[in-house]
Amino acid sequence: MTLNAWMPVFALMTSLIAAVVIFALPEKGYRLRTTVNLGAALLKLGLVAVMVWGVFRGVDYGLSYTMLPGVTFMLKADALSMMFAGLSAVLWLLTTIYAVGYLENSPNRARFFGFFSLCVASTMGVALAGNLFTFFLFYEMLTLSTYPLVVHRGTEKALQAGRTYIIYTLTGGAVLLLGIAWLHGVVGDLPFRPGGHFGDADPDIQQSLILIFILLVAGLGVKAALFPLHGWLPQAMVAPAPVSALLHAVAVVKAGAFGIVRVVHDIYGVEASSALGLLEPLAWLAAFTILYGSVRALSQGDLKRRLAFSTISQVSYIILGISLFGPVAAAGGLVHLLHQGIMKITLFFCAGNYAETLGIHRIEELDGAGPRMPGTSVAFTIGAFGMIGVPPLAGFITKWTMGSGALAVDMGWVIAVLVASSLLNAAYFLPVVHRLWFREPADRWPRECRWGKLETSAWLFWPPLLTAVMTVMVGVLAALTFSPLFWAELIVLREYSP
Amino acid sequence: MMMGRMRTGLIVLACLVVTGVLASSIWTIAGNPAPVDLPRMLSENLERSGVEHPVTAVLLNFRSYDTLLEIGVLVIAGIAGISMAETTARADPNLRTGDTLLYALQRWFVPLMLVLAGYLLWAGADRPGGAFQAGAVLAAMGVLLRLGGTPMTFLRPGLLLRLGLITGFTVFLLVAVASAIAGEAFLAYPPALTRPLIVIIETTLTLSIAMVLLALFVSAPVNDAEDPDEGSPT
Amino acid sequence: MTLYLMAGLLFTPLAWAVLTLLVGFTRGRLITWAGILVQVLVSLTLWLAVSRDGGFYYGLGGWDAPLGIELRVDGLAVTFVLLTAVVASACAIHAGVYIDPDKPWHRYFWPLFWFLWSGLNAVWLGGDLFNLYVGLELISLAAVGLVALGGSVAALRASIRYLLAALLGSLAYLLGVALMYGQFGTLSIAGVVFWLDQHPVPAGSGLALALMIAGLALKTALFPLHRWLPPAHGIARSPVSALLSALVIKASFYIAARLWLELGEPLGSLAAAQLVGLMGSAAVVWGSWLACRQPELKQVVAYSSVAQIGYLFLLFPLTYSVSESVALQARQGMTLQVISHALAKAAMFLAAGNLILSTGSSRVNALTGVSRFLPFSLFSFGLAGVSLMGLPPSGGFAAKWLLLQASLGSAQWWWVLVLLAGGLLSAVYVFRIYRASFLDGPETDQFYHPPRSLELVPMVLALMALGLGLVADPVLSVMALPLEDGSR
Amino acid sequence: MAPQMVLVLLAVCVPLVYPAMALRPGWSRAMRYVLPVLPLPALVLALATGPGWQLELPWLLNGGLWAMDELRRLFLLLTAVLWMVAGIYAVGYLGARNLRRFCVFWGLTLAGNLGLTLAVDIGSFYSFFALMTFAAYGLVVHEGTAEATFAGRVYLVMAVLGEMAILVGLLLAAAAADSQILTDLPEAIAGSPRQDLIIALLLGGFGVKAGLPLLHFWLPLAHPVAPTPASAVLSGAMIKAGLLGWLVTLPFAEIAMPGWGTLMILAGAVGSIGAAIPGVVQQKPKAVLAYSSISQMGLMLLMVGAALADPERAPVLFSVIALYALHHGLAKGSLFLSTGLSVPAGRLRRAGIWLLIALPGFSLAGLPFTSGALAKLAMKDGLAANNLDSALAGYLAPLMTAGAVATLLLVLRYLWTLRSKVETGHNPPLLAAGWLASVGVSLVAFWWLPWQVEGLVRGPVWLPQPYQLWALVWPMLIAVALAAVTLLAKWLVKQR
Amino acid sequence: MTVPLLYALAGTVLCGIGLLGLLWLSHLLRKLLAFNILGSGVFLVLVGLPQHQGGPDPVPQALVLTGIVVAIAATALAVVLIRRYYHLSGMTSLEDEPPARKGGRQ
Repeated sequence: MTLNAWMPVFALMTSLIAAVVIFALPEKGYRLRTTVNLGAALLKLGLVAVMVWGVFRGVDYGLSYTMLPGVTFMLKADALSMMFAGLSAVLWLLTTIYAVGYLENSPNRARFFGFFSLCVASTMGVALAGNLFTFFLFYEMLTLSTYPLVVHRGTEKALQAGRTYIIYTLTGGAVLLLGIAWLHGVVGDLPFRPGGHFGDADPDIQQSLILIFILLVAGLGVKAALFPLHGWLPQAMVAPAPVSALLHAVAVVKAGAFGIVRVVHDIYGVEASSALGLLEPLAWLAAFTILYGSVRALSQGDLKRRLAFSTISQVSYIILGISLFGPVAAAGGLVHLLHQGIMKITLFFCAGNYAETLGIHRIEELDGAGPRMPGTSVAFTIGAFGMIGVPPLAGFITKWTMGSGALAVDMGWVIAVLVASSLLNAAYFLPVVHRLWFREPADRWPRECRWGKLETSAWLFWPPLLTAVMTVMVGVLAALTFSPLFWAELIVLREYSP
Repeated sequence: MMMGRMRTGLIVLACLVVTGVLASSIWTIAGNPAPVDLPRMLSENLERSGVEHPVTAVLLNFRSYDTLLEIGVLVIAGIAGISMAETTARADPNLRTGDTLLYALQRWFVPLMLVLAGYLLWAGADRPGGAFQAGAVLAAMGVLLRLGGTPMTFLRPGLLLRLGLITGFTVFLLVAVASAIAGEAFLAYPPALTRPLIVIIETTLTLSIAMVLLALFVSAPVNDAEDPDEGSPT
Repeated sequence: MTLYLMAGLLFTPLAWAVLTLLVGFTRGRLITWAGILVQVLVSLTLWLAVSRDGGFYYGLGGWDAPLGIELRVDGLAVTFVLLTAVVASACAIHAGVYIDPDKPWHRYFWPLFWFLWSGLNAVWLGGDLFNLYVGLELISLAAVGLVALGGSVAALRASIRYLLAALLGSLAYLLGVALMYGQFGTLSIAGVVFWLDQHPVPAGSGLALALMIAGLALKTALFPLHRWLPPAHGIARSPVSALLSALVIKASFYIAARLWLELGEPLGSLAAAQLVGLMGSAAVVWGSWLACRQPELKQVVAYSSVAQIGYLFLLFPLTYSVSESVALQARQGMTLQVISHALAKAAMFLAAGNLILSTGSSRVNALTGVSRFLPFSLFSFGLAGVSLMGLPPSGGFAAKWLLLQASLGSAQWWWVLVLLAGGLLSAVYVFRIYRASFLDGPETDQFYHPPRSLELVPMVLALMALGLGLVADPVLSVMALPLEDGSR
Repeated sequence: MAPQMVLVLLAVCVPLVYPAMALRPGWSRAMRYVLPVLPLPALVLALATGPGWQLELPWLLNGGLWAMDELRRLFLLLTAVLWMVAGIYAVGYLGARNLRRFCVFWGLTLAGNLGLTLAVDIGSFYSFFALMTFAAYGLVVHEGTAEATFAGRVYLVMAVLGEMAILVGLLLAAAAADSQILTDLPEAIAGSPRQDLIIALLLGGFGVKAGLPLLHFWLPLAHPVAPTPASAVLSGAMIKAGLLGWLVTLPFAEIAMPGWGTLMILAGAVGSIGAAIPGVVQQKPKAVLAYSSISQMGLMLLMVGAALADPERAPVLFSVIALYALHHGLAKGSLFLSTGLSVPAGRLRRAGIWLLIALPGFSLAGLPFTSGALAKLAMKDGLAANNLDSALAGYLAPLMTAGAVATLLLVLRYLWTLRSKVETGHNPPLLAAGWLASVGVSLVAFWWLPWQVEGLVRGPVWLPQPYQLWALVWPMLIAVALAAVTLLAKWLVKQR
Repeated sequence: MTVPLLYALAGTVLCGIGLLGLLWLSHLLRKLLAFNILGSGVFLVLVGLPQHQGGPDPVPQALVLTGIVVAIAATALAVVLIRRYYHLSGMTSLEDEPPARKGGRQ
């Protein structure tokens, strides 16, 4: 066992141990808790950075042992997992900072940050899992550790949302488990492998392979909020802003999407999946979800709900991208894994800021908030434009790459979907931006509280700005090495020519 | 009412079915011979067991572990019984009777019973009989005395009673573990000492069994439990 | 070496029963803790010994079967012995703090507890049909005594019902034994199996097995014979409930499983197997459903026991006339389920006891605000719940996984549905508790805070249940150890 | 890195980072005075560096490439100059209300506008284009009045649609070319099976900006409501961005596309003449000017169409178009700026002011010895029927004449409406300075600007030959006559 | 058809009766008696069936002795419980909920 083998474990442990320590700390240990949080986050960031560099150089970080007869617990870091891990590491740091400010002097903070760290640990696990079984382990762990965050407020509404969330995700988990167990029964324990395993699946198991694929995607689709399974997401909006940010940008929905990517790329393999005729329907489903989410978002008066529906639509970009059976399109989808995360978390941070500083929750209350909170509003504007896909922001890179990918495999209809979704995005984001900047503010805000010289608490002020800057940078510097786009192309390269 | 009758009918039917099936399968089993001939093996090993009477041998030697646990069961019953018993001493006047006949009976029977018990204990070695029967007789004697109004203070749940309950069991246990420490298996008596050990065990057991039965007889429920329930029965 | 270990194993609990009977509660507690130390050490060393150089037969009184009583010391048995040691010790430690020493009748807790423990060991190791009967009776009476301890009306109702059910069950079992003996002339299971391997199955010997299993099912509270369990487990003091749910019902199931695994193939029938499996699934569904509708915390937990027992009985259809690998998976799944449920359920009952202690009420609604002021107790409850829901990485999940594999492998997909549905249903009642405790309660903390030792015990158990899944393979490898050929 | 490259980066980045000043509330007054300076690097770049350099920015988007050629140079020049004079004007014009916001959007729009003229790779070109589009919204709705908001909404909807059309067009083109560089697109489009779709999308997309008839209707709404300096750059410079978009993407020099050519020429005809009809009935001077912009763009459309139809002539026409764009931008800019003027009381000075206001207008109409005359003549030659191959070649000359008439009519109408609106008083010095500068540029400095048109025009100093004078003048006379008739009729009606 | 077998068959009958009583009767003491009958039935089978062939067999006799002791212990315990239950609630069966009154008839 070399050090390399243990790297993934360390990456996991940082937040796991942090969680335990935080649970142990007394409710009042505010300073210490914050230190632990940020320290762990930074440490994890460092570890992930090292591993990214290593993976780029072709080091393989891996560790596995037999957990059950015939089942191995396997952690390993490949390009794809590093993409997800990197995302969660970076955004965890920011979200932690944000959450510290957001929950200032509110009850149950020890509980919150404990489960928060657990949640990130599970996300790490999902990212670093080396086979479906391990993936499932952390996937369910994620479900559990997010529940307390969703119901954190403890109100009747929050608990209702938590109920919905749990019903959806656990059912999905059960379906997923069935799929995994069945697959295990048919072909045994399969590690994730670029190019997949069923390049030459013998015809007599094809029938069950198709069924299994449907089960797996259905199970994962719940978290990824694919069309008929998306119902929990908007309700989960009652959670505190950092949680919604994490849920929607990083942890939960991404875990689902990431899982689907894993299944399509590293278990079935793109060729096999398309040979089994599985990708086409998936693409259509994703496309429909994209449009559906956007349309629903139009009619939402509550800012966070609008963002939630936009998430539903945006996450399906990833799935659409990988189900187009073309390297470029796949890169487009994968890069959106990161881009959507950054942009969406920006928007949620801003939404949280408005709620915390001015008590604004509904869109019509936003009139003239721009001059009052310029930093936040600039961030929000950038995020919104990014979502619309305005160049040179992150969203544009996604759309452009995916579009050219679709043309490369000449699926013209995808372009239509992209355009339609962009128009819808514009339709539900631009009015908000307009209200922010060009409306006269109402005489008084719903519930204003002042935070010293900045427009809001410094903890709340900087994270959205940072993510906004990232949104610009990942777009403008897309051609750079180690840019998300570059990394996505690296993954696709390894996938399509294993 | 209708339901009640139907239920009854069902129960009766079920019992009949059970009986029938049982009988038939017993019949068939009786048909085919038992593969293992235990009695023969037993008679072969009888002299090594230290007692002449096979039943006693089985009870106290071959299957002594059963007996040990059985006594344990008895003790448990006793404990559970006295755990319900009153804690304050009580000479119950309504039990003391002036009936001369009972009085006479006591006069005559108590010594007789003692003798009988002793005999049964002694006979257990080579004829039907043994610790349990003896204990039962003793207990009966105790009941008689109790009815006669003898207070028998040692039956009050105190250390004395508990000692009485446990003595036989303890001796049995000590023998067992002693043999184990001697390097034999648990409960394996050293051949030389087999007989005396069994006798000792039987005697003490007789006393304890009698105690247990008596204790259970007298443990009348009086104290009111004021322990908060942790749930309501459904 | 092993001889001394065995002696210690059988002797200690009985001896400690005697000792604790002679002293009062408080002193009994000290003695008990010493005894726990001995017992745990003995069990652990025995477990290590067996896992090093295989299992063996142990003839009591120097007499081998069929004449004497033979103990069968194999990997499975010692694992359960160890499990018993762990859970029982935990319960004892908890009880030592939890139970009020001033009540005069509580002094009898310790002896009963120790007798119970000895009975359990006797059952895990027992290889002789009649000896198993005695062991069962020992357990039943001790358990009844513990439930009735203190003897309030409710407790009496519960314990009488329990006692009658238990007696009926053991008589059914005994009847089966009688038939067995009449048929084969021996009482040692090994002997029967040995004979059946050589000869054709004699007519009419199926009923014996049926009777035994029926009786044991009644003692294990398999649906629809489960009515006696919830009151008994619900009314008893929490440590007692923990013991009952975690170990006592497992004892009777263990015997049933052993009988089925060894005699099922020759004496059983497909219909019977499927029937038992069906009852098991019914138990899973019905038990969970009732658990969701209980107003009282401990009733919820008790009914969840009814549901969880259902999983165990899936062993019967999954091992009857299936491939060797599938049977193995089913066996391993069953074992894991027993262990994880024992740990988790014990943890849950103890945690529930703590919660009741601190809220001062046994209702679920009383938990409002607990998560804010008593996160620790709730947390152990929650972790135990994870294992009950069969979510990874708990032992419950590992068990479920293996059973799933077995069902898929033997193409009995209907059990798959049961397993998944059961998981979801259990989630419903577990999350019902969470929900209640996450509700925003009063601003100020007016709960009683139990001492740390009380809170620590369930936490440890829950963590063990949770971690079991991660170390399942080594544990299972010990259980799978072949029994070196003892004498026949 | 060569100094001129630094200059290039400055030219784009200065206005781009300028909005950051807004973060310090204290700096808003300073921001106002920085406005005129913003385009300075770009101006220097346009004047100092000749065409031909190119700057590679491999890290940018999908690999950035900025460069300059004749066409771009002229557009850059126009943009820089116009924004500069407008900037000067703005300093005097702006009130304190929402000043910071205005400056921010001003800077961003300017950055976009400059950047898109320099960008050669699709990514950055489209980015700057989008930046300009969306930032301009801020300028349009700045006043915050109801009609401003409405105009803003229309503008935004049209803009987004346009952006999407461009996006798809560029996507298809890039996919066809398998390249991210604009200069590779034309022949790729020419060769692509989806040729017509692409062309339609690009024409439409940029047409929204360029006020292509039927896509134009946002223009008369948006230009008038914006603050005066903003409307000046809107219809002076930004409207040309669409034009530039066409010129750099469409396959002019590759293949003949008579169909599209004809269509464009028709559109041009409709625009140049049709726009006059609603134009002359407008009440607001700015609205009149907006319509005149449409009609002017219509005239340029004629040339675009011709270029589409006839690959050989395309290079020549390009330079003519550029020249015309330059001329129109400057003139229109100064006209717009003059709407904000207030005239002094003194008779003489008032006459002078009016003259200076009117001259750029007449230059639009092609008054001899003005840039307009030059542009018009160049256009005439460019579109001379004899050496142009197009179905409608014959009709072009009359169309241009009609266009000239329409132009002058609109200008007269503008002066008329302005006369009724304008009030007497003093102008803020910088406002006046800005306006004077614009007039000066459009009338005088124009001649020294580095434009040139192969085959027709050599060197800056070039006057119409006598024979051409008449050709220039008679349409104007017609227009004046028409105007006089209308006035007379009106007067007669009044008498009744 | 030997005598022991007759015992065994009689035992089955007793089993049937005992079972019937246990299921049907509601009075606790009666239930208990039924249980004892059932027990004796089982013991009869236990002792009778093996001795049907192979003559007298001490093992089942010993087993029955043990069984009897266990049965007695259980019965005694049950009696104690039932008496106490009756004493506290004044009820003789489990069917209906007990009234709240404590310490029944004094």
